[in-house]
Amino acid sequence: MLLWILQKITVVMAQAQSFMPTQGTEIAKSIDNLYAFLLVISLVSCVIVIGGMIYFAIKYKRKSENDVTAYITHDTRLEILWSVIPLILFLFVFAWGWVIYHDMRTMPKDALEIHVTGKQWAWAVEYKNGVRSTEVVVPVGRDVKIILTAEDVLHSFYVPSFRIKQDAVPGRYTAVWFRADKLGDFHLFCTEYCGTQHSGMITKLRVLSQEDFDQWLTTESEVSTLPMAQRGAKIFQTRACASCHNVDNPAVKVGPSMYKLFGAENHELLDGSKITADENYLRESILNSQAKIVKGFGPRSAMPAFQGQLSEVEVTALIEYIKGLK
Amino acid sequence: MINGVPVQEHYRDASHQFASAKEGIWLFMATEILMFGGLFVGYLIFHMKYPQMFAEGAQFLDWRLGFVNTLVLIFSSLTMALGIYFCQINQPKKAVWALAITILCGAVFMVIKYFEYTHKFHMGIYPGRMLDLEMLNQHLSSIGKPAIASTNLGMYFGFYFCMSGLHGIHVILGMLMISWCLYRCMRGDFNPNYYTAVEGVGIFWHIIDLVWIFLFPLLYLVG
Amino acid sequence: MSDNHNNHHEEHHIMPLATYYKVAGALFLLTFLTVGFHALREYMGPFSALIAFSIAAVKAFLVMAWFMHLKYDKLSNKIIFGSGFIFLALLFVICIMDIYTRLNVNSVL
Amino acid sequence: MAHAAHGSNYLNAQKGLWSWLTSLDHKRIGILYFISVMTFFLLGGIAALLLRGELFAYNVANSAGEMAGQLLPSADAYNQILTYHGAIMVFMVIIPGIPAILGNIFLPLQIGAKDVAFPKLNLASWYCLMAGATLAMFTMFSTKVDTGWTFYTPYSIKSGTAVTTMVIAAFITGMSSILTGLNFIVTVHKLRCPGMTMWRMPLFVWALYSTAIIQVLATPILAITLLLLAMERTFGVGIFDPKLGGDPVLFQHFFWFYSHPAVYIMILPAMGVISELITTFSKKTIFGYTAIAYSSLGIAAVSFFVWGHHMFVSGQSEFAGVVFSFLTMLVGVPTAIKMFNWVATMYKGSISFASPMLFALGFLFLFAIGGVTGIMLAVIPVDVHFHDTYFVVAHFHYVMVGGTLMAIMGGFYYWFPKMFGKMYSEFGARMSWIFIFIGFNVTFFPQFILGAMGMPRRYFNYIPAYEPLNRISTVGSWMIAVGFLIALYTIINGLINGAKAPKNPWGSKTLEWEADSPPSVHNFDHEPVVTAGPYEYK
Ligand code: HEA
Ligand code: HEA
Ligand code: HEC
Ligand code: CUA
Ligand SMILES: [Cu+2]
Repeated sequence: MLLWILQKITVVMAQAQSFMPTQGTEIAKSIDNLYAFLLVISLVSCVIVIGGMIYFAIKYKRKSENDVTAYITHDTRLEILWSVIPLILFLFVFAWGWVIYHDMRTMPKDALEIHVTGKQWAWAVEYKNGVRSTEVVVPVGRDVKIILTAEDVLHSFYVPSFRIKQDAVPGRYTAVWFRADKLGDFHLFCTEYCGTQHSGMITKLRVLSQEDFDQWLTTESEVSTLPMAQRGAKIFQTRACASCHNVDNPAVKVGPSMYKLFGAENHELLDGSKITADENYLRESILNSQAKIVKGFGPRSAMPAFQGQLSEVEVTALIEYIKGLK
Repeated sequence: MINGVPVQEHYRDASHQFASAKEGIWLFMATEILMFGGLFVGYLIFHMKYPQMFAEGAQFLDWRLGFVNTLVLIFSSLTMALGIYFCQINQPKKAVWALAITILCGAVFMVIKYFEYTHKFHMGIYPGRMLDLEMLNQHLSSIGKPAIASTNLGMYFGFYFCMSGLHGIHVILGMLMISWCLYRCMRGDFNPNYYTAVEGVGIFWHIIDLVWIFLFPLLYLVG
Repeated sequence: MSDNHNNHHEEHHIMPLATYYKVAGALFLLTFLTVGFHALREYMGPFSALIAFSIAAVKAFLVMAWFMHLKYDKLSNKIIFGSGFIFLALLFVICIMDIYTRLNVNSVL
Repeated sequence: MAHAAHGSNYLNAQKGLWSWLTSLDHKRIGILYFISVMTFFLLGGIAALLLRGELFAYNVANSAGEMAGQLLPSADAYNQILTYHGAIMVFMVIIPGIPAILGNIFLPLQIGAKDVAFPKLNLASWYCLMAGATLAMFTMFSTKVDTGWTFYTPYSIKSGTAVTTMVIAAFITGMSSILTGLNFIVTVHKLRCPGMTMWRMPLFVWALYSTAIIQVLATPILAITLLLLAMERTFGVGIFDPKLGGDPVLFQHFFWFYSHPAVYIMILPAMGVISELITTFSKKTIFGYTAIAYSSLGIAAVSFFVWGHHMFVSGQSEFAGVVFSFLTMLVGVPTAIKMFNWVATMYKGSISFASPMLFALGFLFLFAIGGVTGIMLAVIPVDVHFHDTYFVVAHFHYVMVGGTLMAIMGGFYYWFPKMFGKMYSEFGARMSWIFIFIGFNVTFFPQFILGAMGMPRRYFNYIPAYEPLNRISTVGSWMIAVGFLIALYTIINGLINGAKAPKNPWGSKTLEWEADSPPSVHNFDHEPVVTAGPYEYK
């Protein structure tokens, strides 16, 4: 019997590890151990309850309509037993969970801080030196602290392989930390429902070696020295314009395509008027999208207003880029 | 009919029916308390968070009007209780008078509320986002007071209008129900053994009073 | 039946008229008191709110006990009505507990 | 009462649609609820099939860069159907489900009463449900709603859809729930027949009583929360809107203050049904009557203290999280007590495998799994991984469908002869059980694994790695649908062609079986007098 249980336990442990995603951090391992323990006690209690039920159901199957049954009303010892044992188990897993949770929530002191902002429907990642990105890139083996907030609605920052998750709440900051153990790319999901493209709000968390990371950071910060249109292209990616606008074909994504937009005459708006898509129009469309809404969209533009979000230089670079989409 | 009480079939006798009805009424009152209470909880939490803003908001409420309204409601509570009392001692005529005065008090309360509301609208004070801060500041400077410092004054008035609005709706509902009691009283439905409706509506009316007793210091006097 | 013995006396308790007037008088008085203290709020500082709400609580008690006849009502009805307040307090206490124990992002616990 | 002519019963005492729509008879109102709730269930179920159909495969962007679905035209359509599925199932199916249908009909019968305390309120509460449902359905034909059933702010404030209408609809169905609860509490307190002491009440009545307490004390907070949300949308009050200085986490506190107790509104009556079924079909007195009765009250009380376990990663404080995790552990204990007592009841019984019992056994099986996964979710670091993934979806379907819905079906087959005076085809009932039970596991067990793998919920589209398990799950949902189709057929066929039911086909001991099948308008010819507990199988 004991052997059988032990065997079961190992099987469950192995199973648990194989269904959970790769363990990208130390914490992930300790959580998985707790999870495996929970699986085991759950399995045992289910075996007792369900097994007992099946056993009794077969053993005491009705033989005839006039079967005589035992008259047992209660047994206080049993009642106490099956209240106290689960209670002890529950309190035990609670305490174990508390210990791990304490580690998860104790922010490391000299962590690399990265600001991540959720907005419909992309993550905006910003490093201390001003580099912006749509992916989270971190060095391996180093404490990283993500400072989260959101621009519009709730989002949630979830990296399954690291077993971390934290809501990004507009109007305040929340934080998570982790120390990646493994190199590679990991999925980063948004797990708080945030509207149409909630399921598209997926990006990568890339773990690089320290050298690669440093190099990445420098190359990214050199973007500012690129030619204008190329810089615009970069911004178009990092500010997630690309999540709503196509650039190489005229199909509508969430918003209208930018392809061959510049210079279009008789560009029709929602109110029926026609304009020419010149620099000033583009500028207004980007900074205050509500002002002029393209025909077929609205009545409210789904596009966030970028007034105050983009610097003058960035807007100009974007326009320069859009101009070149022919 | 047993002793002038229309006892429904599933009840044993009149007092059985009365006790059941009474319990139902109290359960309903507990839900009323919880519902209003949710607003109070929100109010207290944000009052702790933005004491300054709440103080700024409260200055626009005229405590004298609130005070008068408190007196009106307390008086109406008294007349309501008397209405029940007169039913109990089988004096329906007096009960009708008491109920009528109660309705009148409710009406006075609502009229005062109406003036309070319109006065606020006049200054540009609306709930929440609709609050017109510019207009309000203009008004303030015209009477030589400093402009509003908080940016989310709308929240205070959101609470103000939600709480007093929900309360006002209850007052109107209460008045309608008292009118119904009054009509039945005039018709001679009630007697010392049977006045469940008046009793129930009475408790409802006192709940309204109860809520106002807390609303008055909360909204008008927190400055 | 559970409540077989509900005596008539309890069900249709009739209070003397004078009690109503006394209670109403007390309520009016307390209202004036509230306003009176409000006028003195400069001197009382933080206590003024406390006083205002204590007075309100007393008034509420008066209304509940006498106007709503709760004083003479069954225990079960008192419990029912009271539970409304208790669960409200629960909501309040736990929300406040959360809000005031939120740590700032730089906390190392 | 003599005026009930021979053969006259509550079904045929009066005729015509109007006599039904104005009936104050608790049994007729129960039937009204039955028809409407089952209709809503079909709607919600069809929505579920659409969701599962969409998730059958992941989508790839087409050449134009658009992301059209496999089945549904757009992500928006998916989100809307998801919202209707959740809102319909929760507010209109499973919360009114057992109390308003089975409870309405059998609570008075089981305590030997002629009716519920307030028949008019009872009818009013049905009209409230219908009004709320109509309003909710109405939004389907206007701008639809896409917030998910939880209406989290600020999304629900910003969403350009008919959230306000939907919220008011939920408010009205909430009133219906309050009225039912209020009615039941007074009925249990005041209308028990002579000899029926509290400790002789059937456990189903105890369960409904505990449920009613939650309904009365929790629903008002939902009401005010929804009203505030409506105000937020119309006036921008700012209480829940961070842009105006409000606190979206506070909304979640308010919402779950109701919605966690609400999950026990869903399960407690189901547990009551299971207590009835297990004793009847084991032909044996219940093991631990008092323990089960007290645990119902215990669950009702503790359920108010645990709501924050839905908010472990929401940005509530760590301290609050730990407190809630601790309290949540406590609520598992009374549930465990019930489970063990049921199994112990079967010991040395005479166990019949009639279809109601199959559903009861199915309940024990599925609810045990749903419950233990609930405990896993209550452990904070584990929940951090599982929160808002399919693990949670699997958990709550195991408890709501595997638990409550199984009990509804079981209870329905059990009481069908009493409700309609007819027998249904046992074969059909068993077939429906087989399909529902197996289909259910095929649908939702893979979702535990999907959750462990990290698939977030409310996802219109997913990464390729999740596809195989999603396929299995979708196929399972078709099996459930077949099961319910069979059940539907069995019920309708039983209504039309069923043999006449005897007074007490299962040999039960509770009071309702002493009334005729179907009962007369006044339930009992003579007021029953009770001298012993409810399950005296000696
Ligand atoms: C019928 C409804 C129902 C019921 C009864 C339960 C019961 C429980 N639920 Fe569940 N739950 C939901 C419906 C329900 N839940 C819903 C709808 C959601 C999601 C809402 C949403 O976000 O949309 C949810 C979500 C949910 C979460 C949040 C997950 C998340 O979003 O991150 C948590 C976390 O603690 C939780 C916990 C529990 C617990 C501890 C129980 C306990 O009561 C279970 C107790 C039962 C047992 C423990 C089993 C029987 C006992 C034994 C077999 C004995 C031995 C057992 C052991 C030793 C382990 N539930
Ligand atoms: C009582 C509650 C209840 C019930 C019974 C169900 C029943 C089902 N649910 Fe649901 N579900 C919820 C409550 C419930 N659900 C809630 C609260 C959510 C969360 C919503 C949110 O996130 O906001 C959810 C979410 C949810 C999701 C997650 C979606 C997502 O997060 O993206 C999924 C996916 O698989 C799902 C599937 C199913 C299925 C397959 C069934 C099946 O069991 C249904 C079986 C029933 C039928 C199939 C109907 C009977 C059919 C017929 C008789 C024949 C049909 C006829 C034709 C086809 C013409 N549900
Ligand atoms: C949430 C989705 C979304 C994002 C992100 C977004 N847009 Fe838009 N955009 C739209 C929609 C929808 C419209 C059409 C409605 C309108 O005119 O406002 C639009 C319109 C436009 C137009 C006018 C197009 C025309 O045909 O006249 C321009 C230019 C534009 N966007 C540029 C940008 C740039 C640059 C960014 C990033 C900095 C961006 N958009 C980010 C959704 C988005
Ligand atoms: Cu962002 Cu979901
Ligand atoms: Cu819960």
